[in-house]
Amino acid sequence: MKLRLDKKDFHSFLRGLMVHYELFAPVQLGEGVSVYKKIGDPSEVALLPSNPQKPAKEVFFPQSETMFRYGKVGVQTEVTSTEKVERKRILLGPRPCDLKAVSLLDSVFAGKDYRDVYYVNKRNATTVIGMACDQPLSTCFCSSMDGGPFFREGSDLFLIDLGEAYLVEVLTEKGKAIETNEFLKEADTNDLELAREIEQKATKKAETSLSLEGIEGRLDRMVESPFWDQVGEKCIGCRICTYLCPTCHCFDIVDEDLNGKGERVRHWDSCLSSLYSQETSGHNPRPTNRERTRQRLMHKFNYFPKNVGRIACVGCGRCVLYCPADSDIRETIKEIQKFKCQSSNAK
Amino acid sequence: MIQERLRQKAKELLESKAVDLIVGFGEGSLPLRATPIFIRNPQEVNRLIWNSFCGHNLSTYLHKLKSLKVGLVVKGCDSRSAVALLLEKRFKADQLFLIGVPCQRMVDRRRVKRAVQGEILRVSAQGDELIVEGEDFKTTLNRKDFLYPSCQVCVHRMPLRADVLLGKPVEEFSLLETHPEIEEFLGKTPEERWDYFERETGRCIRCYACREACPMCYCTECFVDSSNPQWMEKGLSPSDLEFYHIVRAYHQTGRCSGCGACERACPMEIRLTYLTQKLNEDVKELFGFETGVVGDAFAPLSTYDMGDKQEFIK
Amino acid sequence: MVNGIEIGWEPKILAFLCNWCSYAGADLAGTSRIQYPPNIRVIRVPCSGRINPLFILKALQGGIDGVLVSGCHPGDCHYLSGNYVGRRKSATLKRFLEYLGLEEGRVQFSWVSAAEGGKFSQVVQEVIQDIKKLGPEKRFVKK
Amino acid sequence: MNNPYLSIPMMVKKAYTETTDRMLRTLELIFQKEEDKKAFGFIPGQFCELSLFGKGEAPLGIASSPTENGSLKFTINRAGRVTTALHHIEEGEEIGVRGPLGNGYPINLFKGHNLLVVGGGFAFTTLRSLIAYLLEPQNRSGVKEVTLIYGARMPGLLLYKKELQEWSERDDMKVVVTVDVGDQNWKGKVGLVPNVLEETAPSSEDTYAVVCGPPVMIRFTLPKLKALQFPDERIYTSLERRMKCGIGKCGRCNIGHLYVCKDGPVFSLEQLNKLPREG
Repeated sequence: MKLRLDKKDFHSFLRGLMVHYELFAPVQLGEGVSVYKKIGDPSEVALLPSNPQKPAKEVFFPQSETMFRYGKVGVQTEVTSTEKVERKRILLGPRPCDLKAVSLLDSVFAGKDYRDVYYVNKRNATTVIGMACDQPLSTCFCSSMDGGPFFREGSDLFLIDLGEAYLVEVLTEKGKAIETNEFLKEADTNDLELAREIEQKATKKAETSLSLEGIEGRLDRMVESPFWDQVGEKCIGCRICTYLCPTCHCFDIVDEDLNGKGERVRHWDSCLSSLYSQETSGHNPRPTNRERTRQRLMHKFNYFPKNVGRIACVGCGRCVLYCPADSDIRETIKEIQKFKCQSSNAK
Repeated sequence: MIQERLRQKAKELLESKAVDLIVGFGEGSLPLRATPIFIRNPQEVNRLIWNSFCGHNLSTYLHKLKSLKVGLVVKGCDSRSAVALLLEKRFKADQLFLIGVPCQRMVDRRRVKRAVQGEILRVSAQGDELIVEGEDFKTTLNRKDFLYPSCQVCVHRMPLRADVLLGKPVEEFSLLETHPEIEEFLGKTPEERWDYFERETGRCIRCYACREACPMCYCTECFVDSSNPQWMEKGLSPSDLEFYHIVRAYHQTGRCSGCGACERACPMEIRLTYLTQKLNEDVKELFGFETGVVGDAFAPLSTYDMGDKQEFIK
Repeated sequence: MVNGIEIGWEPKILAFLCNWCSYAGADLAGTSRIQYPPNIRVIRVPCSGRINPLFILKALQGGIDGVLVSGCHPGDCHYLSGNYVGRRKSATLKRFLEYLGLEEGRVQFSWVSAAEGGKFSQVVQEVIQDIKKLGPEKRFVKK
Repeated sequence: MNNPYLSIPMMVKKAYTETTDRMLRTLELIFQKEEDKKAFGFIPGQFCELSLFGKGEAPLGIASSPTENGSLKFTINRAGRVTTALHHIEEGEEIGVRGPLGNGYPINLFKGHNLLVVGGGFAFTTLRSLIAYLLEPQNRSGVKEVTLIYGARMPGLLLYKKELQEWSERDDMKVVVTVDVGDQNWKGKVGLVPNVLEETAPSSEDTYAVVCGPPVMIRFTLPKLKALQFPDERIYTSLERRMKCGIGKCGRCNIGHLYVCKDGPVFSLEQLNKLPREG
C-alpha cells in the first residue's frame, strides 16, 4: 500500500499519532547535533538529511536505563521492575542502516538463550516509521554491508521525501494500524514515479566497493598479528565509535543508591575503555589498545558472524565521521582484506 | 616548504636512529582532516603532511610510548603540553625530540561545514583561502574566519621548546588583554551562565573523548571511574554530567595549554574551551603562570607564594 | 514563600574544619558557650590543604546548600604549608564555580585559629546568613 | 516474560570466616520461597550473581553440592565493593541471588572414568561442589577413582578444612593437600601444586582432569598434565572473567565468539586453544 502525506499536514499527522502512541524521533540539541528522544510536541521533530549522532538503538536500549527500583520494607527488600512499557510507541525517522542494526540487536537481546525483557518489551510496543536515505554521504558504506539507502527491512512504514510530501509505504501488519489516518491519501502515479527516481539516484550515489568477502576467515588467522599494534596505536581509547555505533551493545550494571533506597541501572559501556574488562584484582585480560581495538573489530567481523551469521556493521559511517583520531574503519577493513594476500603468499 | 623539511628531518632522525619513531600528521581519509601517524621506517616519511587541518595534540600519545625515543611533531600549544608533561615527570627529557612547527592556526572543520550546504568532498588551502567543493558547489572561504575557537585566542603560535624548528618564525600575537568569549560570558547573570553550562553539558554522552584527547589526562584511574570512593554515578543526569565537566576542566588548572583538543574530540560539539581558558586566565592573573611557557617553573597548584591573594577568605 | 524561598526553610551547611585550628576553634566556641545556629554539619579534616574539590562538589550535589572550608591562619599550619597550597586551590575553585554560574557565597573559606571561638561563631553566622539569602542550592543538586 | 535480571530473595543462615587472613568468608543461604527452592536446580561448576541492593552484584561459584538440599553455599574473596559488603553481611539478613548461571562441569562426560581434581587457593569453591556431589552415595559409583590435589599458600588459607580431613579418611578417594609454605603445626605436604602434581603422578589413563586455581598455578599445572599425557580434550578448567549480566549480553567476558558467563565458565583445554589468547 502506497500513500501520500503532504508536508503541511505532517505535524497534524504526528499529533494524531500521539493520541495513541508515544512518539520517538530525532530532536536537535544544537546546530548539527541531534539524538532520538521522546517527543512532547511535533514541532520538536527534526528530520535532518543525515543521521543523528546517536543511533536509533537508543530507543530500545537507552544509554542509561533503570531496571528496577528497590527499597527496604522491614528486613525485606522490595523490588519493583521497570520492564513494563505502558504505552504503544512509534519510532519515527530512523534510516535503513539504523534499522538493520536493530535487527542485529534483536538477535542479541531477543535471541534464543535469554530474552532481555527491557529491550524486547520496548521493541514489541514499537511501530517503526523508517525514513529513506535520499542523501547518502561519502562516508556511508551500507551498500557494502548488504543494506542500502532504501533498504526497507525493519520498517513498518517507510517514508520517502518527495519535496512537498512524503510517500508512505505500508510494509507490515503493524504499519497497517496507521494507514487509516485521515492525513494519508492515496499516492498518484507521479508520486510513485518521483519516488522511484529518488530511490534510483540515492542507490546509485550510495554504491560502494568495499569488499567483505572472507573477512571472517581472514580474521581467524590474524588474531596474533602485529597488525593490531598498528590499529591500536592510533586509538586514544575514547568510546565514541562504540557509543555511536548502532550495533554495539555492551553495557554495565550499577546500583545508584541513597539511604537503602535506589535503583539498579544499566549504562552503555565500551570494550575500548581500559576498565571495561579489568578485574577487581587489577588484572586486565585486555591490557592495551591493541587488544581492545582488536576486540571491537573482531566482534563485528568475526565473533558476531560466528554466532549469528551476520556481520555486526551496517556501514552507517558514524565511527568514520566522529573518530577524534580520524581512524577510518573502511581503511582498516581494506587492510585486513589485503592481509589475506600477504599471508597466503607467505604460505 | 615546511612539509618538505618535516619529511627530511624525520628521515634524518629515523636513519640516524636518533629516535625510534616519529609521531606526526598524515593525510586523513576525509576532507578537512589530518590523522595521527606513527612512522618507524625512514622510507615512509612521505606520509607526513603539514597543512591547516593538523589540529590533534599529538603529545597525548606520549604516555603510551614511554619506553621509546619519540620524535614528536608539535605546534605551539602541543609543545607547551609536552613541557608540562616533562614538568610532571611523565617521561625523561632525552626520550623526546620535539620537531617544532610554527603554527598558522588550524581550521575548524565544523565551522566550514556550517558555511556550506551539502557534503564537502574536496578542500584545498591556498594562502589565506580555503577552496571548498561538493557535488554541486564550489566556494572560496577566508581561512581566518574558520579557525578553531582555541586557535583564535592563541598567543603562542611558535613552539616554545623544540629540538628543531622548521619554517620561519611566525609573528606572535600580542597578549590579549582579555578573552572576548570569557568577557562576554561574564556579562551574563549567574543564572544564564549556569543554564548555558547545563545546556552544553546536557548533550554529553560520556564517551570521555575530551579526557582521552587531552595530553594532561593520564591518571590510571580517573575520578569518574573510581568505585571506591565513588564520586559520582555513571548515568546521564544533568548533575552528574556537570560534575564530570567541572572536575575534568578543573583538574587542568595550571596544566592546560589551551590546545582545544578536548573540544575538537567531542562528537556532540560541546563547548569546552571556554572553561579551560578561564582557568588559564585565572592562573595567569593570580599566580603569573602560563602552562609550558617556562619549563622549570612549578605547576601553580603544587606550590604557593606567601603573598598569594586571599581577600576571599574570611 | 519570600523571594522564592519557602518560609521556615533552613539551609544545610557543611563545614570542613582543619583538625589543628578551626576544629579546635569550634570546640572552644562550644566550651565557651558561644552560640551559633545548628545548620552546620562538621567534617574534621587533617588540614585545609586536604580539601579535594570533589568533596565540595559531592556535598553540593548531595543536597548541601553551602560549604565552608576553614583552616589555620597563614603561618600557623601544623604542616607548615598545607593551608598555603589549599589557598591556591580554594581561590581557583571559587572563581571557577562562580564563573560557571554557581552563586557567589555557596562555597566559602575562612581562617579560624584554635583561640578564635568567637570568630568561628561569627563566621558560621555569616555563612548561614549568606546562604539563607541565596535559598536552597538548586542548580547543581541531583534531583 | 521471565526477567533474567531479577534475583530471588535468600536469607543468610550461617556466615563464617574460612581463613586466617580473613579474606575468605562462607555464606550459607536458604531459600525464602518454596517455589524458588523447587525451581533452583544446578550442577557443580555453575555460578550465581549475588546481589546486595545499593552495592551491586558479584558473580560467585556455587560451593555447595546440588545434593545439599535447600541451601546454597558461597565462599567469598574480599576484593571489591560488593564482596567487601558481603563480608559484612550478618546472619538473618536478606540477599538477592540470580542463577544458576553458566554451564557447570560436564558430569555426564566424567561418568565411568577416573577423575583428577587439581585446585589452588580460593578457586576451590566449585571443585568442592563437584567432589561433594560425586561422593554422595547415589553418585559415587558414577565415576571410578577420584584423586584430589589441593594447595594453598599457607595452612591457614586452606578452605573447608574439616571436609578435607573427612575426605582424606575415606578409602574411595585419594587426597593430597599441600601448602607453599608450612608452619610449625603443619604436618602435611609442602610444595607448589604443579610440583606436587608431578610428584603424585596420577595416571592419565581413562582420566579426566579438572583444574581450578589462580592463573599462575594453571599456567604451570597445564604443562605437567601434558607431561602426564592428559589430552587437551580431557583437561577442564573454570575461567574467571569480569562479568556483569551473567547471560551473555553485556559483553565483557567475551573471548572469541564465546561468553564465559553463558558458554562457560567451564571449558576444556581443547576449546580454549581455539580461542584468541587473552590472558
